[in-house]
Amino acid sequence: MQQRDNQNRLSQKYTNSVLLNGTLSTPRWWYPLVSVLLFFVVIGFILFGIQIKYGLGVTGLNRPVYWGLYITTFVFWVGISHAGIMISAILRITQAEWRRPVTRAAEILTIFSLATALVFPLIHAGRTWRIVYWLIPYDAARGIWPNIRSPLFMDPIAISTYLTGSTLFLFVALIPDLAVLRDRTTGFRKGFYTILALGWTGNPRQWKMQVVGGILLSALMLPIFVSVHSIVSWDFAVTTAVEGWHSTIFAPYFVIGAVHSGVSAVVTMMALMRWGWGWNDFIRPEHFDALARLLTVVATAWLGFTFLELLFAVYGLDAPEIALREMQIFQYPWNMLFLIFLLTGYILPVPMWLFKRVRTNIALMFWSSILVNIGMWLERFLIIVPGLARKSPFVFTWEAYTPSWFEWYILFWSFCWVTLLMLLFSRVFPLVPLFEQKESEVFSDSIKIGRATVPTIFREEEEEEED
Amino acid sequence: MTIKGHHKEWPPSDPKIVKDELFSSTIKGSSTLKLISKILGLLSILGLVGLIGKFLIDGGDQTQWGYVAATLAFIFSVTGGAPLVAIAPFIAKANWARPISRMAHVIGASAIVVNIIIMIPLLWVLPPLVVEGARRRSIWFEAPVYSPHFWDTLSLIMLAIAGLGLLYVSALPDFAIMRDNSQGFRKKIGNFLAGGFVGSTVQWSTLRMRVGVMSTLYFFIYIFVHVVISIDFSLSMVPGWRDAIYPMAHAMGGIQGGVALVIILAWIMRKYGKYENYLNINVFWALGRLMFATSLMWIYFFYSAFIVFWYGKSMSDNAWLDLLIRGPMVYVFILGMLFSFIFPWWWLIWNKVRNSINGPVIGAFIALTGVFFERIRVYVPAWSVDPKLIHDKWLTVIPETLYPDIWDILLILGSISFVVLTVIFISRIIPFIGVWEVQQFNLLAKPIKYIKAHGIRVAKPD
Amino acid sequence: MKLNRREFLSLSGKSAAGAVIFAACSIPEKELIVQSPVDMPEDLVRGIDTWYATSWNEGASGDGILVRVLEGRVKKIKGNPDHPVNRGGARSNLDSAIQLHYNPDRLHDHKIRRSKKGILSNISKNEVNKLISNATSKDKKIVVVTNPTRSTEGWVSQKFAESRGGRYLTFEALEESNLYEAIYDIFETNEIPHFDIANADNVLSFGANWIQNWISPAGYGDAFGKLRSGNRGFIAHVEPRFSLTAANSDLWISPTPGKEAEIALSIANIIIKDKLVPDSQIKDFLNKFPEGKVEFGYDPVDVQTRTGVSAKKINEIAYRISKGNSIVMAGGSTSAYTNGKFNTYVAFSLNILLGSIGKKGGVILNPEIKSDYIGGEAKPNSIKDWQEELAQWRAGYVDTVIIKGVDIAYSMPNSLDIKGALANVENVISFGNIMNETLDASDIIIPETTFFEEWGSEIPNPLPGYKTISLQQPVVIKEGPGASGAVSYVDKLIDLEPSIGSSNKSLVKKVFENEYNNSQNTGSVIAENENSFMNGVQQRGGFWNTNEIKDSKNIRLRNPFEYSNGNSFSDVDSSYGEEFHLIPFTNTLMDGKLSNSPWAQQTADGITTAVWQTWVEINSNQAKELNIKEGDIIFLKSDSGEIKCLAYPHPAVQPGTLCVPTGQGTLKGGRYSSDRGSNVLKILSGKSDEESGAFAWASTKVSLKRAGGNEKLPKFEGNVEAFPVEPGVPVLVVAPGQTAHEAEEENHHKYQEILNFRKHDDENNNENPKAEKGH
Amino acid sequence: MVTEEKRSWGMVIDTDKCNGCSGCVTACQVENNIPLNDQNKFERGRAMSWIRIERYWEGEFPDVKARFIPVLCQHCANAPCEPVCPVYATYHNDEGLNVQVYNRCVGTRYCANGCPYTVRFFNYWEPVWPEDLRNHLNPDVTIRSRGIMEKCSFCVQRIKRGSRKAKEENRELQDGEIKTACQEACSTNAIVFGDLNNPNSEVSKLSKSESDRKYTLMPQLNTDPNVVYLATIDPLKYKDLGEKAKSNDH
Repeated sequence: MQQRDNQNRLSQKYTNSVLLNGTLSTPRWWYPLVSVLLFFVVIGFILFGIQIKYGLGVTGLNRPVYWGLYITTFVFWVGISHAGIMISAILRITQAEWRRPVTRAAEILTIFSLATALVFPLIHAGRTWRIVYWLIPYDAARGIWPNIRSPLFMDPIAISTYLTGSTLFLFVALIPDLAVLRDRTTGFRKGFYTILALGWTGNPRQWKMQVVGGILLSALMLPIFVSVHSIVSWDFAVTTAVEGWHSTIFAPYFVIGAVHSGVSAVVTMMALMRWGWGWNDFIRPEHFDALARLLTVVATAWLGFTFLELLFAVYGLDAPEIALREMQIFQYPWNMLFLIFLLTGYILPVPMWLFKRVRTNIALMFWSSILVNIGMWLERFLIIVPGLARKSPFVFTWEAYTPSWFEWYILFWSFCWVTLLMLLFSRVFPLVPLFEQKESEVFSDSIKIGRATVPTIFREEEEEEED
Repeated sequence: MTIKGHHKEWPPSDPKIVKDELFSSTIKGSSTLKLISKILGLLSILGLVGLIGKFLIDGGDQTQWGYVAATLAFIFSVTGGAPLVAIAPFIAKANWARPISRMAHVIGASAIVVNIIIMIPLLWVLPPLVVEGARRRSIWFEAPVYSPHFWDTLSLIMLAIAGLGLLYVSALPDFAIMRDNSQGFRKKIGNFLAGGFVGSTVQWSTLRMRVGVMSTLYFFIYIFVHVVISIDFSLSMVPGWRDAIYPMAHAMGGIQGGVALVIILAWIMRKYGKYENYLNINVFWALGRLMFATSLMWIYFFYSAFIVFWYGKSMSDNAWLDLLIRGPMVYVFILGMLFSFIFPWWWLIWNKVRNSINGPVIGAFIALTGVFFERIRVYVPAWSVDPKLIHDKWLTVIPETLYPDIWDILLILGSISFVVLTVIFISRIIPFIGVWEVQQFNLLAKPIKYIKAHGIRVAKPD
Repeated sequence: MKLNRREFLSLSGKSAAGAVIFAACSIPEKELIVQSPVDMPEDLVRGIDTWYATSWNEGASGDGILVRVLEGRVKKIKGNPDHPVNRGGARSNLDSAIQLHYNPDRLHDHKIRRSKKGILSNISKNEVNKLISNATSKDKKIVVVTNPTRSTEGWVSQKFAESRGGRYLTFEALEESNLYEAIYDIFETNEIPHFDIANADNVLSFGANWIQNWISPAGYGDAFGKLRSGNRGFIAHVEPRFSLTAANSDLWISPTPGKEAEIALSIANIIIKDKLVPDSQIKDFLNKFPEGKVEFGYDPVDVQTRTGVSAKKINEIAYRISKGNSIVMAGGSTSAYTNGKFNTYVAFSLNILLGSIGKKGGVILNPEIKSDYIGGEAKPNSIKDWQEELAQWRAGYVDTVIIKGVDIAYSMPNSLDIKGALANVENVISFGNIMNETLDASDIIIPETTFFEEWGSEIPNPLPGYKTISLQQPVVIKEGPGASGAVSYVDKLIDLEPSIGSSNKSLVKKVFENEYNNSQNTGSVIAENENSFMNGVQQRGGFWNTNEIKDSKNIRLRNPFEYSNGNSFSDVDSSYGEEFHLIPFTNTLMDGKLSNSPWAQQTADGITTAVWQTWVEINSNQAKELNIKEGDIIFLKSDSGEIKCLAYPHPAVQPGTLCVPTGQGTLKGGRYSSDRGSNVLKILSGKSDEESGAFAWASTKVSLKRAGGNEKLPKFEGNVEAFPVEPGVPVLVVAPGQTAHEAEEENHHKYQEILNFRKHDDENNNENPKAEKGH
Repeated sequence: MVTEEKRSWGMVIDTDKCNGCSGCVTACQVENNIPLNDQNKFERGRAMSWIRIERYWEGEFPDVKARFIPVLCQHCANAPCEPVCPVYATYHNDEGLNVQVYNRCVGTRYCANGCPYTVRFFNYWEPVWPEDLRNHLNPDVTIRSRGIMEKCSFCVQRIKRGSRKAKEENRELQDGEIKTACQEACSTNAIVFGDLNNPNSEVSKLSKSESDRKYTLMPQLNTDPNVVYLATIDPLKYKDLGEKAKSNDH
């Protein structure tokens, strides 16, 4: 098919046909992969059931290490969820052109990782079947309500708000593409898309509404975006009893870390999409390049916060705190974890990203982004567990913690779960927003300055540009 | 109050006109300007008197020096913060900031002398790490006892050098223009400073590279300065105060003030320097957003600390609240909260306000005062803590409110006016809107009409 | 004397009459219906609970206890504040005993082994009765074996043995007959004196782990509390092992095992040389010692060279105990060496030097109690007796052995080969609640009642300085639904020999009727007739009479060096190496009595906090040198066997010694005791003190072998060796007269010194040079 | 419950009298139906004991000392465990008790993290007793199911029984009339329990009197505990008697 039109832009036909190849047709690898994932996911649910039946004894938790892998993973997924808004909302407001093909994927990642994160408190709690008490005001007749002072109560509120917002956000951005699908499907699916497309015909007014809605939502999402991980961080920071938790830097530290891991996750996903569906024309090296630049800045800021956090941990000169850090940084096996965390979190990937050659190399970007998320998971683990293992000056109660295979599997399960959801989604909705793609094609142009041809972008003049 | 219509105001496309217009401000100087300068000069001298007086009277008693420290913190952080307004867009290859980047750099270089002067007596008063045979908690753990004095001074000097360097590097082409287009001492200066810049392709690319390096360097130094000074000059003087986000909040306050300064200066240049075409609505709009964003960031950092202390309720947490919130400076705290967050936030949240010339300026003035209050709110109580308590696990005795004496007031006025004076002085030499910046701006951005919409076509060179 | 020490008893004491001490009244209607959704369920308590006063013969040396009974079930035990021996003092093992009563492995049926090779099988009561009466007919040679006790039970056992012309022996695992010997030799009495710790100023104990489990720990615990309150007394303890007493003493001396006497004599040496006590006392003390032996032979400096114990410490003790009322006690391991009697005697003789016999806050001699229907003695038969006895068994001279209250098969060292002996006895009849090795080795097993179900009377040991008889009364039914259906040992013997009496209950009643007749309206219960007297006794948990005390104080001295026989043991150097001194000790499981009680099993050992296992304590530095980590599997080999245990290194073990707790490792037991840990009693070498024939159970040498494996040692402590991270946190230590605040200040400074943030010397005027190091 | 005057139950523990016999521990197990701690629980660090004896080492052989301190729920007036519970399962009642309402607990274990004294315990498994052993369960105390937190309740059931009895006999509750299980079991009387609001009670005399051995655990956390400790006395604190005396820092 002819790809480029006379102005050397990707033809819209081509765009449609390629970007819908995951939706209107099915890649060869789709069914096998999905069924394998499904298998693992089901096992995960069975194990969860077993844990509910027999109690949390199946984990490696003890006293005083009452929080372990589950909470770590919870924080991890909440962190990942910061990808979506970072990419779509912030970059939208700051008018970063390169965001366009990535937005949808990022938003989906947000939603599914959030949904997964919300599951973990259930898995973590001792009496899951009563968890509803925790979330919903119950027993109103007896005047008992959930405790609003508890960060654990703020968490679900913040997260569910975030989830709602992101879903709306996704949907608004989905409508034009739904219309496209509606026009290209028949039968049941057509009906399905017709309902979802809300009668989108693409007239100027609808477009205006869609754009305004998007921008408004982005503005609204930003405070939530910040609040979510801040509140999660306060789960720990407000606790005076646990060494290493009661630090004022936690909120921004967690948020920046979340962005670090979230955006890396997006990179990972972009690479997979490019490989999986062969969207080489749409997910292009320059996108990875831009993301890598962003990541370099974010990661450096994050490193700064890490440094401050450690600095002030020691600053206090409390004996238990010192003991804690000694264990965390110098004692086996924690020192190994800490080393890996530093290496994968910053020392390995960031210097790589300084080179354009790396930034534009999809495979390298893929692996480096994976590294980052290993590091970020370890970061959470190293914040949560050692503090508990070295809790308070009661040396007598200091314990060790080794997660049971049970916990490890649930961690693995969460990854399968998210991936599965993404794949299912990809079967129904396009992972790359077609209209954004087309718009960017229209807006971009190039002019001659002196001898050089410089790519340009048209900006409607209600915005100023920052990149 | 917005200005209707598009492209009424756009830099003239002819480089020559641009050059003349921009250089005109360095030559012509009204009588009022002279008068103002005289007054400022007088005030500056009084400020020096104030500092000396303070030193002679309270030289022995550190608890009296809160306001001096606050002044230093205020001046170095806001002036130091200004260049970041130019640096961030530069890194992000944003075009809009080009007209104001020069001003930002100038402000960055304007407070060097004041900082050093105030620093000298403060170093004298600042207690060493070891007093009464025991060493207080600090980030210098087992380092020599005068590490704070050494490193904080060094960091300030580094900041000064970096600021000057940044200004010089980014002003190089304009010096060249100055050399080529003026007579008398300006020619000499230009000749001396331009260092044989003729605008060859190589020189341009090295220039861009240099600016980039200097900018990054400046940013890191700026952060470093804030970390060491905020900790050594306030945090580590309060027993039990342990606040990891504080240096960042401190820096954020500085940037907030920096943005404010740039807005104010831009506004003055536009109004009295007649630069409507260069500093047009887009610039103020963008700066307004920045102003808004920085205010939000500041409150976020503040709150992250506040909630942890308020919820923690441990002895040291309560001590923090007692000392810095509901304590001796409670009213200043309220003012600070109003001026650095609530007012700017509620004011700049409106697009109408941001998208105007005067709106952002008012916001800027408010925020600037806010930053000043914030510095007083923190530094004065921190310095008034009884040195005998420094070895306690947490602060047990909350000091009384300390009111500024005449010397403090003199110093504050004097130092600020001296900074302004310096700015005016620099304005006699360098154009406050970079000529080459504007020319490049013109090259890259063109207002065009696309289908029905007004817009700008921006080129994105790598 | 102040009987009702605790107010709530005085409250109830006024109201209550009859056997019930507590009787909650009916619950007001309105409180029953009060329901607050935000309160704990415990806010509504219903039901009527009653507290019975009784005592536990085997487990608690006649301490008075109160048993809480609700809905006919035993719920809780606490010390009887009314009782003069323990004055409300309790021990963890009291509560644990409840689980012996309600143990899921409790025996409910008689069992029989038809032939020596055969297996045990259930059998009906009547059948077994016939067999027993045959086995115990007049013509049979019979031996009765129980735990040492002075009670109706003991009396009946004795009478029964006599009626058959048989013998009555008692056995105790870690026996202390040397203690009795020494006491007898000095004070000419079989009664252990009452150590008036409560009123003493200084207590010096040799090997006697009185704070944890030496003869009357509950009572001593109460006394300990009194000693430590008000004008705080000083406690010094001399024992190689770091027992709870050592841990709680203000000064602990750890001599090489067997050298205790040296310490004692060198203390005497100092006191005499520095004339710290009146000459008369010195004269008393010295008159039988060989000329100049003490004065010149035991200079602390020489002793330091001989025993490695700091002369400073010996000095400190000597000076302290020679002021005010001081008590010197000895027992436990001190009395259990081949020179145990010598050690014990010397230690006790210090009391004479200090003149603390018979005075308040000193050593108060107890009256010898003659009471009909109460027999047996507290002193167990020595190992010499047992060797002879078992020889008879092996030779088949004994037809029937009746065993009650002691698991001899478990607790005798391999060297005695008890099982072999039992195999050669025709009928072994055992009473017991739960399977144990002895029951397993016997031919007829009779499910025995627990002390909750049975009557009994006992003379506590030691007495509180005057006559006391504790009462044991049934608090739950033994027949009927939910009851054990167990058989009373005494009643059984009475069935077999009706001439002894009519029933256990009647015998016990008789004991107190006698008291009623002899007391002439003095003592703890004053009543107009026998019935109300008995009621009173049941209410108070016994009868005691402060008037019946020992008046005469006859001290009979002799030259202790006659006892110091060739003690091969203590001369061995304790340098590191293959050879270690093995020091067994009892803790919450006692000698295995409580190993079937989960509560006893899970009660953390005071020092190691280890549970559910057999561990070996080894000095942590030595362990480092030998590269032994906690939980390493260790095999201890002695001349009479080998056991496996898990290593627990800690800083307070004397290098060259190993300490292993008793109680685990029973081969046949309930679900909670079998297949766990190992039985250290088995590998004790059969050495004995030639002087007294006492079992020298602390004189075993073992070699240590690492099996290479490592198991997790179950313990309550976390995975970090608990040295405080910060001085004074969480346990704040003050010097006498120092306030907590001052101590905290000092600790804060000390901590800064640790951080190098403060000069290590006191004057803090100028800057800290240490803080500037490296620059 | 209906209470006449507001009481504030408190405890004074004299560490100088505590000899680490762990009688209190067992007594608490028995009184409060605490699940049996089998070997596995210890191996995995999940053993429950509402009151525990902590043993700390000082120095090296032969100048080694062991210090004991009983630790139980401090019933802090300013309890860090309370605000963090999302369901108000733990809260402060009007008698100064920090109570745990089992029915409401969902087992987030957040309170346990909030508690600096690590005296809160989580039921990792469903508690089980062999049929025979169920006989000795205390009917006054709930049996906690799996998945919820539990901790020392100052023997609230005894408090209720005691105050009810006093009410029936129409008299004031006498000081020392109500005894917690641990106090009862402590033969050395290191533990004193009573009403801190009653100026004449032994406990308030001990805790208020400037006998000045009194201290609280982790004062820096400002939890304002209702359990006050009296410091251990060491008559030889400043005496160096050993050939190699060591300080406790390492």
